[in-house]
Amino acid sequence: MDEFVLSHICKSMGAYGALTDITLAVHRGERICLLGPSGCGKTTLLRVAAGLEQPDAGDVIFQGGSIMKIPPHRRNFGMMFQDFALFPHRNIFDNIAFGLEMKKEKKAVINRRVTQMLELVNLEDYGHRRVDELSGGERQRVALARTLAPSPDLVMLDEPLGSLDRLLRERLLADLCHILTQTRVTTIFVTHDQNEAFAAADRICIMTQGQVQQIDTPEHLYNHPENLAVADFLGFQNLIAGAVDSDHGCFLTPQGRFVPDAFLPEANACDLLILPWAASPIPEHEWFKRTENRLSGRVLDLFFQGSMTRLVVKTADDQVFAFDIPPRKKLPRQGEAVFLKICSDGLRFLGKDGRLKGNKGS
Amino acid sequence: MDEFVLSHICKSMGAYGALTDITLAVHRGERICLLGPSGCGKTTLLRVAAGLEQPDAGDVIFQGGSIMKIPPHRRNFGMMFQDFALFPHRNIFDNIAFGLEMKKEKKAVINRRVTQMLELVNLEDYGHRRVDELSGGERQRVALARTLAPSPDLVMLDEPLGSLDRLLRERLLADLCHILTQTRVTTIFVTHDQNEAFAAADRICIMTQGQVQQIDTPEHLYNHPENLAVADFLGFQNLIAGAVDSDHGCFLTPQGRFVPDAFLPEANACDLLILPWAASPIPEHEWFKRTENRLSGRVLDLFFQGSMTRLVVKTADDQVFAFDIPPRKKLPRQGEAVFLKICSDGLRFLGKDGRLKGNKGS
Amino acid sequence: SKDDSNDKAVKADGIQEITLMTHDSFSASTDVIQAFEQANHAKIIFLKSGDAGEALNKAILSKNNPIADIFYGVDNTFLTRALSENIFVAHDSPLLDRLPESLRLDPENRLIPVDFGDVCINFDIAWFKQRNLDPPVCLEDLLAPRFKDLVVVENPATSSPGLAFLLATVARFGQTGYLDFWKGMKQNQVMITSGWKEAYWGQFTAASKGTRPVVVSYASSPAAEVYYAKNPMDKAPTGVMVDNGAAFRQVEFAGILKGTKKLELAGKLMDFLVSKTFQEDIPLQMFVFPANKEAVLPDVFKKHAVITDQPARLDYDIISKNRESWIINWTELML
Amino acid sequence: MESLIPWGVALIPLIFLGVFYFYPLAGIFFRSFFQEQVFSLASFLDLAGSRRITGIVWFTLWQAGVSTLLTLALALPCAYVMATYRFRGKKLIMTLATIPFVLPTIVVAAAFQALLGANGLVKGINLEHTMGMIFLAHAFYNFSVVLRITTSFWSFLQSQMSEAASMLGATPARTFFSVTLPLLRPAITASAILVFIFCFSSFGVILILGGAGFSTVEVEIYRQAAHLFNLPGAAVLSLFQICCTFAMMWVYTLLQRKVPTFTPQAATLSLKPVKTINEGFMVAGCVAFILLFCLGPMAALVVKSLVLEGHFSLAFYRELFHNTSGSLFYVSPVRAISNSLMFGVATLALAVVVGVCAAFAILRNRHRFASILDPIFMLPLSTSAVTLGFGIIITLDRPPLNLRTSVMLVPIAHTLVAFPFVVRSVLPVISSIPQSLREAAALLGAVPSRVWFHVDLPIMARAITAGAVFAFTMSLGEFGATLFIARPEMATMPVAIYRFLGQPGIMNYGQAMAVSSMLMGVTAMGFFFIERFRPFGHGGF
Ligand SMILES: Nc1ncnc2c1ncn2[C@@H]1O[C@H](COP(=O)(O)OP(=O)(O)OP(=O)(O)O)[C@@H](O)[C@H]1O
Ligand SMILES: Nc1ncnc2c1ncn2[C@@H]1O[C@H](COP(=O)(O)OP(=O)(O)OP(=O)(O)O)[C@@H](O)[C@H]1O
Ligand SMILES: [Mg+2]
Ligand SMILES: [Mg+2]
Repeated sequence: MDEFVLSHICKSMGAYGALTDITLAVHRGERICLLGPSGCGKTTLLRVAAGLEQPDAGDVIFQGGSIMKIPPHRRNFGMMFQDFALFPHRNIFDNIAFGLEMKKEKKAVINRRVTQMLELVNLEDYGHRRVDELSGGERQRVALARTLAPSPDLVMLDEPLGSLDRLLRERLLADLCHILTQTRVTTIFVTHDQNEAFAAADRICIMTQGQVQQIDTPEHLYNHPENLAVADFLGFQNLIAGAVDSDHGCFLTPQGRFVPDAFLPEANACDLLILPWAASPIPEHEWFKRTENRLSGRVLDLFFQGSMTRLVVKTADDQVFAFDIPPRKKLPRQGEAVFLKICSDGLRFLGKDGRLKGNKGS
Repeated sequence: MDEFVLSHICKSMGAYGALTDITLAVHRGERICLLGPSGCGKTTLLRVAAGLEQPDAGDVIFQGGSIMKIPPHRRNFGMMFQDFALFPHRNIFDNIAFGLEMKKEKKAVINRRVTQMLELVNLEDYGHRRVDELSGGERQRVALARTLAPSPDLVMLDEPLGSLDRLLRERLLADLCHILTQTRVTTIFVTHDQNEAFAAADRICIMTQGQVQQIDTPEHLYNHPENLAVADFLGFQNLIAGAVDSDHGCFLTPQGRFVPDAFLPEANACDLLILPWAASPIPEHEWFKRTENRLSGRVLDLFFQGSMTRLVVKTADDQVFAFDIPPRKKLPRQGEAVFLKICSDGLRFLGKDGRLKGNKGS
Repeated sequence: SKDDSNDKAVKADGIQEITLMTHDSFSASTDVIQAFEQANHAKIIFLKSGDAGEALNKAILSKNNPIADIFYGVDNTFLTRALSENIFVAHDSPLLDRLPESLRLDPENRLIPVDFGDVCINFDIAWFKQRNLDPPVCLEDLLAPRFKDLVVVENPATSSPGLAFLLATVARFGQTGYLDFWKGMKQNQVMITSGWKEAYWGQFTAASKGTRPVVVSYASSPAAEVYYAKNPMDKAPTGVMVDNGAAFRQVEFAGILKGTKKLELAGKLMDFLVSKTFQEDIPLQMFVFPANKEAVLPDVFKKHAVITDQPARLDYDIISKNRESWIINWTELML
Repeated sequence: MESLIPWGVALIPLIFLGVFYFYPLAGIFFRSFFQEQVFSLASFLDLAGSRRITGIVWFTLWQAGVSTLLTLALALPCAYVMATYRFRGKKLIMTLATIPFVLPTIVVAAAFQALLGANGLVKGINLEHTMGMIFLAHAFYNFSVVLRITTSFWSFLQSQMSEAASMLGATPARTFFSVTLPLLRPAITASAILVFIFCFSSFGVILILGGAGFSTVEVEIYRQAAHLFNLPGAAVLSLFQICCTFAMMWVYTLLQRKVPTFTPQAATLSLKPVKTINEGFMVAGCVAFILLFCLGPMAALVVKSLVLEGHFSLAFYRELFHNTSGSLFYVSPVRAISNSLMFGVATLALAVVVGVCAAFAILRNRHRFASILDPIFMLPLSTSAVTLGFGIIITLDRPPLNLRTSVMLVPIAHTLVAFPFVVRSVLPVISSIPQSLREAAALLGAVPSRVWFHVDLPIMARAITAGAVFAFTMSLGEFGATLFIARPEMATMPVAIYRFLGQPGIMNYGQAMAVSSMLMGVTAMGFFFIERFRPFGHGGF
């Protein structure tokens, strides 16, 4: 059964944005991630869930009953705020202890738990410090610890790892996932970092402009974005206009023929999306041997990104494509010609209805 | 010539950390990125550079002359604060206009420039809004615009894109690089995101605990981390103890023999680091054919990360390795056996002096 | 005087400025002052400097560099103090003989009496009539049980009518006996306020919602009640108890401040202050009696204000010697 | 921090205080202790040792303490409502709550007597000449000090902090006590210290409402100086008073060293509309309380000014325009109002400049001299007016600073008492402004003075307004200095009230009430303009 349901939530935010008819069901123990562009309403949605904002319409249901009438402090939900909202008049220890104090825990219990939380976030010796003696990342960790300390029934994290360095983020993310999995606590977290969402979420909810676009598992989402908005948000920009050639089971574009793995696009498909990992450079002669699923152009830009390099290619007819290439491949320099083969797995077709179709499923 | 030099800076930070003997020279028009774990002193170093803090020792030199005596407001440096420090009493437009007003620019000039900056950060219609009416990411963009608006001589950005979603970050990063390159303004920026650093920086300065560990170009840094601290920070955890077998030109470990590409480790090398991109899964039978540069174990964890998957492997003797695998490779499930070939390119050796040596260079 | 206003002592058109320093309660008619100014080609600058005590203090403190030429408002309780500071110059006014001997307390005429007022018990006539009771006629009456809870007096430590009334009781009962009187008053639940305004406007039944029909005020208060009534009235709503030494006479003096540069004009102004013109203006402006015997009282004073011929008498030397200890004893007994 | 605040700002208040406060005081002390033969150590010891004086000192301290606590207890709940909810007529209510501040004590006494005296409206309660009356009157006067200063600070607090607390399971009450209250502490202590010092040096309320039985140090100083001519005695007591204030402020600043900073929020955003019934009750209760407590006594005055012999009448107001006795010292109501306003505006301007500069001086020297500067700036508030007045007589007596009879002395004297209010309203706000805002401005090229002008000033605009309102009010209501200053033609409204009350007669009383009502009206209008006129304000600040 669904542990927590946001049902048909509408909410206008200030004079500007609005959440429109958002429905989101979270299973018990599940980790769901809200992913979406800045300003799309993620924080607002969390605030509605927490009871800090009353929705204009819709219902909030927890364990089968509406909790709209229950004030935030009796919901036993935890929330980590985007700007942390640490109490400036309390030191780190007392900040983390706050929730436990509110539960009237014993001193010893509080001490133990806070110490444990401080260890978790790698701030063992920081208990006595004042909030303004911390660096940005340290504050974030304290906020995280404070949220988790009172073992809430539902945890909401607004960009929990936003300003941490990668190493710490990975460590914390792993630890966080570990704790969350162990306690099987239901979690909604907000992030702007796809990788984080992919790594930590059971399901991802993509939001744009106050609307839910797709809720899906990370892999399915990545491989089968439902519509252009999602693809766009995931950074998939390699879109080619073209037409289906049903007779030959292929898709004709100015860049040449593309043949999908198994799935044949319907006749009304009119755009082709190439996923960013689908390309790999091949030698020129090999390229000329291929008749389909190939692209060539000049290297416009190369962004080295550690475990991969982002290759930006400009074709002869001035279309720009971006692909992620594993680092071991030999890559041409900026300005040089590049020849790519496209993996048939990585082709998606956009229907007239604005929906994307891949080879399998969806 | 070096445009901007921080020379032997020492500075104690509050009661806790300290910058020790930091030297950093930035060329004209160069973009340098400070990368380091949370709390290592990046913000503090920027503050010293900006003149907001006086170093305990050392000198700050700009265009050949010491600027230690020049107060911050006459340095014409721009700085974007980690917590944005937007003026709560001014609306967005007036926030961005502030620096121009201070320069006594004409109304028309200010209008034009602010509009241009608002466009740059994708907030065209936000000029009249109040700061508290913005989402976290929107604030960050305003802060960025405000910093760049008065065309400073040196730009310092403290986590400029920290809480933005990936799409916007990429766009902004590209735009930012574009602007910075165009104006050839010298830039120091702080980030916790390796990818961002790799993508935007001409050189990266890795800091840990108030000390500079390595200053290098992104690629060189990634491929040739100078010491363990750097490797650690970059997330390279695949370390195997072993011994050099100079006779056979290889390195013997409990996991088998490893033969580097060209470079033969000195006799005193005692640890082997395998870079995370160096592994790729191969069929079992192929694996058995190999005698060197191979690893096998069980899949402990798989983190899907979009353009790659992080594979965590536990070998028979309980050592844990993590590798980044491009998405097209067929990967075993969690718990299944996995067979990997290791690319000889991705091997680094740790000397007794704590320094890492790779195949080429360094 | 070196003050600004006085530095430009003679203005272009030959008008001389002369400064008169006094206390808050001072008042005079415009035409009376103008008469003097025109006659003498002068302009009088008035400086009001707080209550009588503050004003005198100010004059004393600035004696090295006087603020004014003439000081008006030393009363007989402060007389010794004022004289011992030696801040006044003698002025033998030709009008001295018009002033009764009994008021001329400074034989050297450094301070000349200008007006006097009797501090005495006032009572609410209507209140006593309604209840068919007799108002008090002498101080001893106030000790009777029927005056329990009916009297309000001012604290002599903070109020000048309060001090005057205390002096009246000292005069009446002697330096030892007055405390017995006050003991009786205390038993009779006398109410003590810090000043005249609180007593009169806050507690006195004839003037406020208060509960006390008997108050320490001035013998001229009934005249003021009539004068400041909305509609003309025949009989004052309040009565006074002045006979049998129940009233203490406060005499106010004026003098020329030492160091004045305009001695001659100052002399003229002094003479003017005791002249018939000014003296006849005094009653309706300040509700005290003129010192000049020739001054004719206005009708409302003739009808409603009483001048007793048997005020309480205390030598001002004795007053200045004992004032403090009387007050302290009183305070210890009553508060 | 220090480097971002120009040095010069500290000089303005220091020079002002030096010339108009310390120099005269030093003069009077010097004169008292060294030139008068009366003085000897013995007389000093006499005074200090006397049981009466120790009694007075003790009384002074504890009545001030209790009055302060009572004021806080009454004002804080109202401040909560004012800072949290948005409702119609709020501005008006705030204004009404501040008006009592201008009323002369004698007038308030009459009003209180009418309500709580023996024949008062509230039957069965007779607080006349009791401690209860003193406490109530102090609370009545100082209610708005706490209300305004805390409300203006409170609306800066980000609601996020309390939201975080409630997410952690804190009930609204706990949220208030463990989060809001500690964050509010700077403002609460700032206003409490003002109220305490005010009650500590209370004069009129004690004398008039307390009756003759009570005496504070201030009353004793007045008695010694003005009636007993014991200047050394008065000087010793004044010195004692000054030392007390200094010591108190010193401890206070030490405690205030570590003020938490947070990014201020535009005030309008934190205001909630009234939604639930409970909230409705709360707002209604608060409004009703303020109306009853502040407006009740004042309404009584207005009624008295309009009723003659049981009928409605404007006679008293009409009479104001006649100089019945042809007195030279008659001041028409128009004149009195314009004099009052002139002094009020001059005081406001002076006090804001001096007060804001003083606040910056304290901030700039936070780590070094703040514990000295801050107390110094508060001293004038508790220094006996008589002592200072006499000091001015003997020191500022020569050109170019011949102030003994100058009209300028009035706004200067008013400013001495008013600017501490500006300091106390402004200081909590500027010290909570995050330093990074100033740094950001500096890096954008703003020289320190411009940082000050473009960042600090606008953010404090609301607090400055609160301070300005007090300065203005203080000046309108004050009459001691105006009386002391001699120039009868410069009479203000309170002076006129005083004059009317100086003589018996129904018309006098009625006119006094009429002027009192006008005083309240003028004050209210003044507030209206001050609140409108926010030269630095942007948006919700
Ligand atoms: N107090 C407010 N008044 C008016 N508009 C607001 C207010 N708070 C937020 N908004 C607007 O509501 C929209 C959604 O805000 P929200 O904070 O939910 O975004 P978000 O998805 O959390 O973004 P981010 O990732 O940048 O934090 C934004 O367009 C923002 O400008
Ligand atoms: N005001 C302060 N008082 C005491 N210690 C401080 C203060 N500010 C920072 N520190 C400490 O100095 C160290 C470095 O801080 P700094 O802000 O430079 O870190 P940073 O590298 O910017 O970290 P982050 O990436 O988390 O922002 C930290 O250990 C921090 O705890
Ligand atoms: Mg947000
Ligand atoms: Mg930092």
